[in-house]
Amino acid sequence: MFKKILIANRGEIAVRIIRACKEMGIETVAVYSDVDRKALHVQMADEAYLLGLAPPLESYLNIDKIIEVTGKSKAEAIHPGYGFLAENYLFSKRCEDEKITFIGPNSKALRLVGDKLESRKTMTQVKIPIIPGMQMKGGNLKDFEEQAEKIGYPVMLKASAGGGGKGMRIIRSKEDLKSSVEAGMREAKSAFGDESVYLEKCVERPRHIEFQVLADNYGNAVHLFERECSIQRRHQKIIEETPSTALTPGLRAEMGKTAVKVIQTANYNNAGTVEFLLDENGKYYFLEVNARIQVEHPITEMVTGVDLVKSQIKIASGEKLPFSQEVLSQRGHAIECRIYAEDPENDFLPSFGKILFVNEPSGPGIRNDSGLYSGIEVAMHYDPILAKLICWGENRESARNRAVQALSDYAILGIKTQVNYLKDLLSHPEFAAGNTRTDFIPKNMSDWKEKMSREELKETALIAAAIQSMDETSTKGKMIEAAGFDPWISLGKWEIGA
Amino acid sequence: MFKKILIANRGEIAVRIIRACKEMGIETVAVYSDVDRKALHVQMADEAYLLGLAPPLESYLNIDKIIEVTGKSKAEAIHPGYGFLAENYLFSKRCEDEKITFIGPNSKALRLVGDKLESRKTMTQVKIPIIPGMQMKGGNLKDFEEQAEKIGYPVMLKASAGGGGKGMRIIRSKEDLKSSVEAGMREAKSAFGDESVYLEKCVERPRHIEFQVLADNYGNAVHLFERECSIQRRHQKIIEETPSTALTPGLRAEMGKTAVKVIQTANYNNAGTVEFLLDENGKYYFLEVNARIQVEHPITEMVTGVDLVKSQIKIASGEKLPFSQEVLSQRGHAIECRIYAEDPENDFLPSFGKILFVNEPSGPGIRNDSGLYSGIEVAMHYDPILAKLICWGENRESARNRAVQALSDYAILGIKTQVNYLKDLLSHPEFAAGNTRTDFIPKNMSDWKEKMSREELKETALIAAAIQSMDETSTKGKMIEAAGFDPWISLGKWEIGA
Amino acid sequence: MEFEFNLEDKLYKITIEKKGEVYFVDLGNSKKEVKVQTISPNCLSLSIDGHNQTAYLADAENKKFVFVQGEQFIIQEKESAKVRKKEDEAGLIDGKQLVFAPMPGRILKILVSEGEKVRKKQSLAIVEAMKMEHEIKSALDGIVKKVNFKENQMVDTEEPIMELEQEK
Amino acid sequence: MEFEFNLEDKLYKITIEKKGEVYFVDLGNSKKEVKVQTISPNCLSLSIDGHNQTAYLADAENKKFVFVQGEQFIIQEKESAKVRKKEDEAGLIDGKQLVFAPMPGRILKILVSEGEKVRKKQSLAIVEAMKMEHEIKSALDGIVKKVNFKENQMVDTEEPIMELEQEK
Repeated sequence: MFKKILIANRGEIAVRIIRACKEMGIETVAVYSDVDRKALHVQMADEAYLLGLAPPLESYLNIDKIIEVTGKSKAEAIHPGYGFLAENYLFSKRCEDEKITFIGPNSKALRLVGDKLESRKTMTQVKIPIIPGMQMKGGNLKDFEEQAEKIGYPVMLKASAGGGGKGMRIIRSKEDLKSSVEAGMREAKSAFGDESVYLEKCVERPRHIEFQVLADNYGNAVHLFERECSIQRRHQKIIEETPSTALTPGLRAEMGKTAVKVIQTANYNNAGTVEFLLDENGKYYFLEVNARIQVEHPITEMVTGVDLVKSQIKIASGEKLPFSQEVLSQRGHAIECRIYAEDPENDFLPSFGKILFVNEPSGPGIRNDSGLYSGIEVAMHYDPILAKLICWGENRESARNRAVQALSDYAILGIKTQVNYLKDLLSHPEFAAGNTRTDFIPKNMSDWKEKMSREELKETALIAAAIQSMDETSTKGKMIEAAGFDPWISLGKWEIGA
Repeated sequence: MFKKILIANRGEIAVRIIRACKEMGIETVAVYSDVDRKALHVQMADEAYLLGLAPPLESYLNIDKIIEVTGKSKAEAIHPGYGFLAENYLFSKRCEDEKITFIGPNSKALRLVGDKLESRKTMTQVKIPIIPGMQMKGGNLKDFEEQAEKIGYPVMLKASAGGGGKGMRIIRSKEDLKSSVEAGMREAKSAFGDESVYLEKCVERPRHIEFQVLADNYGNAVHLFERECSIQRRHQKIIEETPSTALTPGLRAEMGKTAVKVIQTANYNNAGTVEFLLDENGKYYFLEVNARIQVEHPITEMVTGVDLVKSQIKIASGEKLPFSQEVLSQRGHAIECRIYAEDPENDFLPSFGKILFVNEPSGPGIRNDSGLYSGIEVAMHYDPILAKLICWGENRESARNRAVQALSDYAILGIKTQVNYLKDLLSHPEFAAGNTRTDFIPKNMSDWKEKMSREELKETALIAAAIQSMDETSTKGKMIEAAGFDPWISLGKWEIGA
Repeated sequence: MEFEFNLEDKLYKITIEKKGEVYFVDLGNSKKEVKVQTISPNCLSLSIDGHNQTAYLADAENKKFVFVQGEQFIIQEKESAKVRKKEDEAGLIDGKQLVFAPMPGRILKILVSEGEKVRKKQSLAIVEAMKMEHEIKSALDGIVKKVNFKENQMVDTEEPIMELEQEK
Repeated sequence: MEFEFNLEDKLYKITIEKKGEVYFVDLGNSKKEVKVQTISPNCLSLSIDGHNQTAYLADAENKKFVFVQGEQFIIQEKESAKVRKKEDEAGLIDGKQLVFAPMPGRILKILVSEGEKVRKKQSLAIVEAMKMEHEIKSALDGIVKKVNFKENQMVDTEEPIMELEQEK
């Protein structure tokens, strides 16, 4: 097993990986950009190194610098987390050349599955069902226009190199094509350092179903069942759950087998996710392989009892899979809510700045993966994800109710978040009924504004504010920004004549 | 299902019960003594009523007052938690008379199992193995002396009415008998309002193994496997785990069957625990039934996936058991550490006062049941239990390592706790090897003092203190007690001339 | 004691009197009896007419952030409540349109230059924050009167990126 | 800057110099280079010779509570470090023995009275805290000179419950 691992990431996932390492007795090395000096992952690691300025290309995407720091810190392996360099085969290749273990798939498999177009080709050869669309990346605009016509609008624009909705857009008419393609390419470039994009037939009202897979370095592979990620805003997942309300045991088994076949066809190792679209007729299409630990991995951990990050590390260190498919099972139901620094009342525009105070929910069946603390600054340079609230329950209903309660306790003061939006979404009768398709949000939440209950909560808020102001004026001194959490100001009673 | 439940308890268990109710859509009523005005359970409940002064007899043991408040608040049921009135059959009888649902066993069963002596008789009749000892409570001292001689020293003194080590003592010689019996009676009186005690043969070097049982109101009963609670200080459990390293599948099944038989023999309903002693030869003896939700219930919840508190409420409301024995199974391993306000460096004397700051651990597989927050006062009138740290892992080793890590993050400043003692205990090779018997602590921890690592931690502490003092003097004002957490002092920068 | 708070562009008058433990709060349309436990400077445990509520609070400049049951409210004292110059339905201020960034960020592209004619829905600029791009489109047919920023400059939501004039 | 701290009855001299971001700390027996991020008034993130450590701190009167990796340390500034009158091996102070409560609590029983002879190991009083009873036994054969408390009174660990005198 490794003695020391470098985590080439930030935020909640870096924190989660560091925790796993500590429990395994592995030393950890954190890296950070200058705006992340006070980030939680930096505090928690045994060592931490500054990479550079905030822009990703100068820090978390800076391969040379990261390799240099790995050498300096004598780390034997690198865990890339998700996003940033996680699915960059050039980086994993570089690690291989430098004799550093990349905790993820081998660079050949990574290159194949990372190239959405290549993998589409390969998979058709072994009869994996795929969505009709371009077999190669688009060149000039004319090229895209022709292809779009051929496939027929609406079409889906996708980044060949990446996932997570980056660069992704539905294009409904020729007029939108130019700006969409250009913006998509820019987003793809800044997110993955590769601007290639392509078009696919847009499957209407699908469910997004993905299967978690683990494969060791000896050809053994198992799936850990599905995650349904149909609740998306602008192709960005915001709520995930498992099991899916749409799968019968039969369909689950069949899709699971297909997922394992995809992985083995690609000679893929370590943890991966095979994404499918499930259409209204129960027909499923292979979409792509996400060659990384995913944001939503905790819901799988909670229902299967398998620690995916520890499994990644063990597999990377050469261990065999400790279990076979038969012993794996799902218990209960888990739901993840992604908490973003966004303003749901203002078209979900990103919100950043200082978090004055945080109260994170806790209790039985509640897991909260976050990198937050009172006083932390949310930087504008990175993904707006702040935390992940994962709730487990004996069944879907109890998990859902638990999540609603937990969100009610999730206070993040100072910036805007979509906590109350998530709360209303989970409480929506259509969600409660399990009618979750990728059009859920346009269909059920487009007219969203705060519930009626709000009026009464408003009153409570006003009362609280007034009473606190009253008490403040009756004691000396006035509350200041980030009461009690501004590091540069010591707290104190103002003694007269002191 | 109930619309409103009153929780006749305090601290972490009251908080845990309130959480369960909220998730079930049930309104909650808290009760509190005057020193608990700011307790977490009071904040979390929908309504809260003052019972009286701090001494239990005037508040949490005050039956009339609690019944009165139940009526006033229109609560339909009372959850007694553990301790206080939980196993007082007079209280449950009173509830029955007042047409209030007591969330626990019926008063007849409660009376039987609550009377350790009666239940010993009953169980012998159905051939449940019991420990040789008195068949009736002791009267005068002479009586005890004779019985002790007859059983043969060492003998175990036990409160007939209670559990949790209250009133319990090993008596090794005639000399100690008088003071032990007297103290035991006083403790029993103040803990359970009943001073009867009795003597039993003291089984040497046993393991303490208990089985969790659920029984509905229709005669259906299942067990949820064992908990091993052998790690005890002065008969007080401090670390519990499940599964036990001592049980073979065969023995587990046999003891489980016996546990269910005990419950059915007593016509017992709702949640209960059947305690056994397992001696060095693998022979087991029935000890007693704990007729309440137990402190250590979370470890069972984590390995079985069953929410015991919600099950209690459902059973009390008349629902049938939703599962049969066959579908229940254990997954992974869970360990609970009880965090007490005690000073391990000073003979574990209780420590109380204001908690200046708390940092509670969190992360995958970590559950922390507590009623703590920064600034809370720990009162001397109640049990010194502050919190329960429960860690789940894929196996015993990963649960143990997780617990050690979590304890390292469990900062409770201002009072003494045994966090570092627990950490060392979990790290002890004998514990790691699973050699856990009730003599573990005298045998392995009696010479406990902080590890060698301490010197280096001392340095870190001194450096931190010095640097903070330096920064304080360089900013105006001085830190005051409970920096940032004394409610009566507002935080502020001292503005010159303000 | 009296307070005037601004919450979501509405003004609220609140009068409080404290008698012993109890705060008597008059919200105009309703009166409440409130008991309070101050748990920390950021947490009040309120009992409003006997019903418990926990509120989390934090202060910034002249704002109070208050969180109750999953929802955050931003409350300002009256005098400090800021108002932006009134716009008409078309979003015009005396025939001119000020183009603001939807959120603070970096200006990725300025797609028009001063004097240029623009059509409604034409892209004017692209602002980036948190790796997401936001295209700013023209709400009218008109002329670019003034461009206040260059590409790669940072912009907030208070300063207009450019000014358009409606075609006569 | 220099500090004198008292930790577990040991005195520590600590000298700190701050140059830019770095604190140079001299502990007498060892020198350290320390970088610090102040996360909150109760949390410092330290990098000591490149190795990260998180310390939680809180102040009370003249004490600092510091928590590092599962262990709490109570640090006092020298001048404020309190010393109780020196006892000899037998725990006697000029032939007298002061009997202290082991912890603050309520005196349940006083089992002896002034002038009474007591034997070594004889129970003198019972103190209760948190529902646990603690019997206080005599450490010597002697005579009860003075009893300072009555039953049911509260007692702390600073005031002696009674005074014993050793038998001549």
